[in-house]
Amino acid sequence: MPASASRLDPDRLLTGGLRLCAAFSAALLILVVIFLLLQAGPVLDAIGPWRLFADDGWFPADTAAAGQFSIVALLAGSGAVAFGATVLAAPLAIASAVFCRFVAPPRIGQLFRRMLEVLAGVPSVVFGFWGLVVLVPLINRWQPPGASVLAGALVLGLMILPTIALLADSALRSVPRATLSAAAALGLSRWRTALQVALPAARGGVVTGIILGVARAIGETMAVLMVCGNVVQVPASVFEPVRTLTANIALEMAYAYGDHRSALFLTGLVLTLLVIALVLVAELGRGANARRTAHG
Amino acid sequence: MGDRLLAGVCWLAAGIVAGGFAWLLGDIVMNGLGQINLMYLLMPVADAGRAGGIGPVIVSTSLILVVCLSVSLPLGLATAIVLSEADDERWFGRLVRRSLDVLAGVPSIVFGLFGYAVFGLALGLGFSILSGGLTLACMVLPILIRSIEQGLRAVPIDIRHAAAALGMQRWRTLVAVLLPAAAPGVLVGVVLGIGRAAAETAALLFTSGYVARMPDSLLDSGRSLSVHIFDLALNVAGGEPRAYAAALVLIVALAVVNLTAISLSERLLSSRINPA
Amino acid sequence: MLPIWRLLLVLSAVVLAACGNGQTTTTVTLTGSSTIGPVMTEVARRYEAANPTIRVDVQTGGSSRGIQDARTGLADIGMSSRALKPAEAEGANQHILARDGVAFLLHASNPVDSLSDDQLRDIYLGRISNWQQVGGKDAPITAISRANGRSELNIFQDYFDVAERQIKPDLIAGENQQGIKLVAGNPDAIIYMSIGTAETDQQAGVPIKLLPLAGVPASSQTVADGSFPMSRVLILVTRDDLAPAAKQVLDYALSPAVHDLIEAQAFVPAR
Amino acid sequence: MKSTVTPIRSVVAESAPPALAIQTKDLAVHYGALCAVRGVSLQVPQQQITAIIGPSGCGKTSVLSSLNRLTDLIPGARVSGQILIDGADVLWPAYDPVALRRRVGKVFQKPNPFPLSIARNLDLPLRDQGVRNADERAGRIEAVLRRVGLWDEVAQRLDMPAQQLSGGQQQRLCIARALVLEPDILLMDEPCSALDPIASGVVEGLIEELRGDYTVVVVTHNLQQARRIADHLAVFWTSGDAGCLVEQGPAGAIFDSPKQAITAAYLDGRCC
Repeated sequence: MPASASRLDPDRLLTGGLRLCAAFSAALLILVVIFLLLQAGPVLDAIGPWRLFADDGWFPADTAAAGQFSIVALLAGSGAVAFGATVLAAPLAIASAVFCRFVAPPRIGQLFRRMLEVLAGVPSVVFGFWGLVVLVPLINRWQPPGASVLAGALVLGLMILPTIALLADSALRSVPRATLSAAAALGLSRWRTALQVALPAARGGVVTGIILGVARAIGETMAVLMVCGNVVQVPASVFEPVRTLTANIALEMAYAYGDHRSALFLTGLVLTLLVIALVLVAELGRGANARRTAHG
Repeated sequence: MGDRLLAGVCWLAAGIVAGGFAWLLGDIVMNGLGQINLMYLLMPVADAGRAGGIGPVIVSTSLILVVCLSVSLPLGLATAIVLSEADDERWFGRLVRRSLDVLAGVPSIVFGLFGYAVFGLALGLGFSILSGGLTLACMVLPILIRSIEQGLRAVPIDIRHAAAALGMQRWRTLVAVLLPAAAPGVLVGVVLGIGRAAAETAALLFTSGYVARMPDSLLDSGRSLSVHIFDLALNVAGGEPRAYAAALVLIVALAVVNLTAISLSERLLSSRINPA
Repeated sequence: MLPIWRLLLVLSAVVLAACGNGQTTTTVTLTGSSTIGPVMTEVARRYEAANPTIRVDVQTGGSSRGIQDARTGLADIGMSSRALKPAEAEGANQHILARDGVAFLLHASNPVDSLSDDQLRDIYLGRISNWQQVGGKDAPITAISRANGRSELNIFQDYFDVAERQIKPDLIAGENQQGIKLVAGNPDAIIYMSIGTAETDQQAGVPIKLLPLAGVPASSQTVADGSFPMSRVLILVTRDDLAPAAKQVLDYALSPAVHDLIEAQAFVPAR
Repeated sequence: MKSTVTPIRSVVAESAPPALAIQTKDLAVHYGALCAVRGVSLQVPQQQITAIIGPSGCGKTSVLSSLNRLTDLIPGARVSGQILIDGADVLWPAYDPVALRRRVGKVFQKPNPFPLSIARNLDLPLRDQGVRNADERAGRIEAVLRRVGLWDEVAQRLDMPAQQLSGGQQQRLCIARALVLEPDILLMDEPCSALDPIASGVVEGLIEELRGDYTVVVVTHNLQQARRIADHLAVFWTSGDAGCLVEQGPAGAIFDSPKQAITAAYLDGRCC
């Protein structure tokens, strides 16, 4: 083994280099958070975290009175739109995935998947543009003013649908053929196979898809900015306009300075924390799932 | 009975999705197609986008993507390799994975804020293609890593064991065996990254800027196609027809990249499958 | 970590810049109001064509941003669609580029042809919510206001003397064209907007109409002769120590040579 | 060069105990809290074929994997005891597993060629070992393909993806790949179980041809196969919660007169 010492060197180097890169990738998140904290510092010092929830509305640059920094309505807006989009998109997406794998003739299934792939590549600004020009006037004729939670949920739903559907589809695809053959051999109908064998087996991928979809819905900026109406209020119905956290940043960032600007960075921090919470919840869910599987 | 019901529900769902898709795309194609010709693709922007073409915008978009990928791809590849081999029980792998999960969910506008302050202000790059590309690189990194890692993990464990049993060095196993085997996954990751980056608007508004002139270097500000659409749609009076045209160009370009890569990766995969 | 990065970036930037262009050029940066952005973009193009060694970059953000950037030196010239506040005026010079009015806009099919100042105020304060109350058909009013930081909002507030929190809008628009599209797609909507922008869209066939204010018709002419009451100035902001190249760009932008460009965007050049 | 004398099983059985290629002492393999096998003191004679037999789940594969420390790659796996090869304990932390694996090759249950061309599958390990001369590599590749009887079948299409070969051909390629590094010891984990009977027969014949040139340790479920090819036999069983080694010795002796009642029952097919 005389060669072993020198032989280890390139591998050591490789391992070290790779780990350094990985560490940098991981550090990026910390960098983002630190930077947001730094920028949000002034307003956080000035008002403390509680006024984010206790203040009387969002008037960060009120010239008459002191700024008011309540993000309750913005949170409600983000929540309502993301929830609506998920509720609309998830069932359709899962049904679409089942359609691709179990229902459609192979050719059509293939075509449908290609269509989803193209749809997944449509930029959000195009969705927003289309929503603003086509969808909002349509809803307005039915329930003014048109730009609303509903419009946002519809546009975002269509936007996140391909993400969920494609991930669910690939999860269904990765269900071992043997499992499906076993179900078929038991004489299970296609319906039972799809719903009670394949979907549960693909649950992990489906859940991941939905979580990614929700995260994308919460984080989407341009499309909601264009179609949601941007009024800062807790919506009483799906036909009322709202402003989301992200739209708020995009709307006001270019015009903000001082405490206002700092407050916008603070909302960026809140958004990031929201996503961290979402990931943690998903993690807990996955953990519980794994335990259940292990015991059951 | 159940089968009929399932089939009905699925056809209905697929119909709704396809209908929405056709509506959206039909609208864009009908309004945009008439505007597009070769001159439109090559000419410089004129009259705030209402006239002329989108030549410089296409060049800027490509340059932003090149910067984005040339930074994120090596970094993503390295991280994905570490993750695909990391034991999830160990703290390092777990830490990296969790922070990437979170990073994947961070809204693009937050990356925009980050890029503006870090690349634009702190590093002094200002509004430039370099700032925009680097910002997008941060943004697509998690997506890239996730799909490359999946590609690497899809390489059967047998093959790693075979390499180990031959006493092969790690780097050679990686370079000669694992990466070629994971090529389809890497390709899919790159395509997803390109798609996400090319579609991004919010993060570019504050980093690569609005300037629609042909860029001379990466330090010039350059308007991406998505920003161009946004600008025409929301800033320029009478910009709507051209917004449709630019949207159509972007969608078609992304679809072409997407479908080429998918068929390529399927060909790569199928050449590996034992016909016996 | 950071210095190494910076070094690498600067190095690569230098290399790229070197192979990109051998000629030395000076860059003049403008930031600020998205209302002025399109005008200055055209001005910059014309200027560059005549002066190949000077590059003019126009970035749009907002008026406040433009003023800030010009004062901190991030930009050579700031663009603002409102006059400077006293606190902002310190150490900054303002140059009037053009004038613009802010007027109320309805869908072209709306039968209402005029609204008094009180009616307008009541609509935006939420006291009037149906067109019937002001002589129109029986339909709910969609009152569209503008997002925080837009100079139109400031001008609106000044003119009607209301605080931001008193305004009860049905929708809020950010950029001009978002507002235009909302009105074009909604026969019952009302919005306030730059007259210049609105006229351009009107000429392009967008179904909108401008309401007179206090009896004065909303048009470029009334803005030009100073009779339109709700008007604003579009200004360029500079510091005292202006770089020579920036000074040239400024002078050019304020010269009659670009009046046609300003008028093409339906603003009234300052004379 | 290795000995070309082919020892005959009966001769070995009656002669003095041969030299040992591998000797384990009190070997145990744990996966997390689970103990797969414990108390194994296995003796593998040099240049013979040693078959490890026993019912499923009795730790045969775990023992085999530990012999060239492939257990290092399994998360949570822990190996204790001693594995002596040439008098050195390979479990000693400073022992270089890479060098070990080049001396102790392995063939897996399922054929696992790299998803590369046939030639590249063999070329890669040679390159990795520092064989720089292309002609030399080509020569060794041809030699080893001839050795496994694959040369005539694939000589014309060395650039074909290895995964397009049939299962039996793939397994022979994997054996060739293990042999191309000229190891002393070859570990084989049920090398025929994933193959059809004909391919299985071909591979079995190949294993027999390796007798005398290599020390072969083969795990098998197939008692007939063990009877046909083994010089030396090790029988594993599950006792309590973990596997253990119940009996080992010359194959003929054990097949004819097993010392343990369990072994006798197993060999007769009277249990499980």
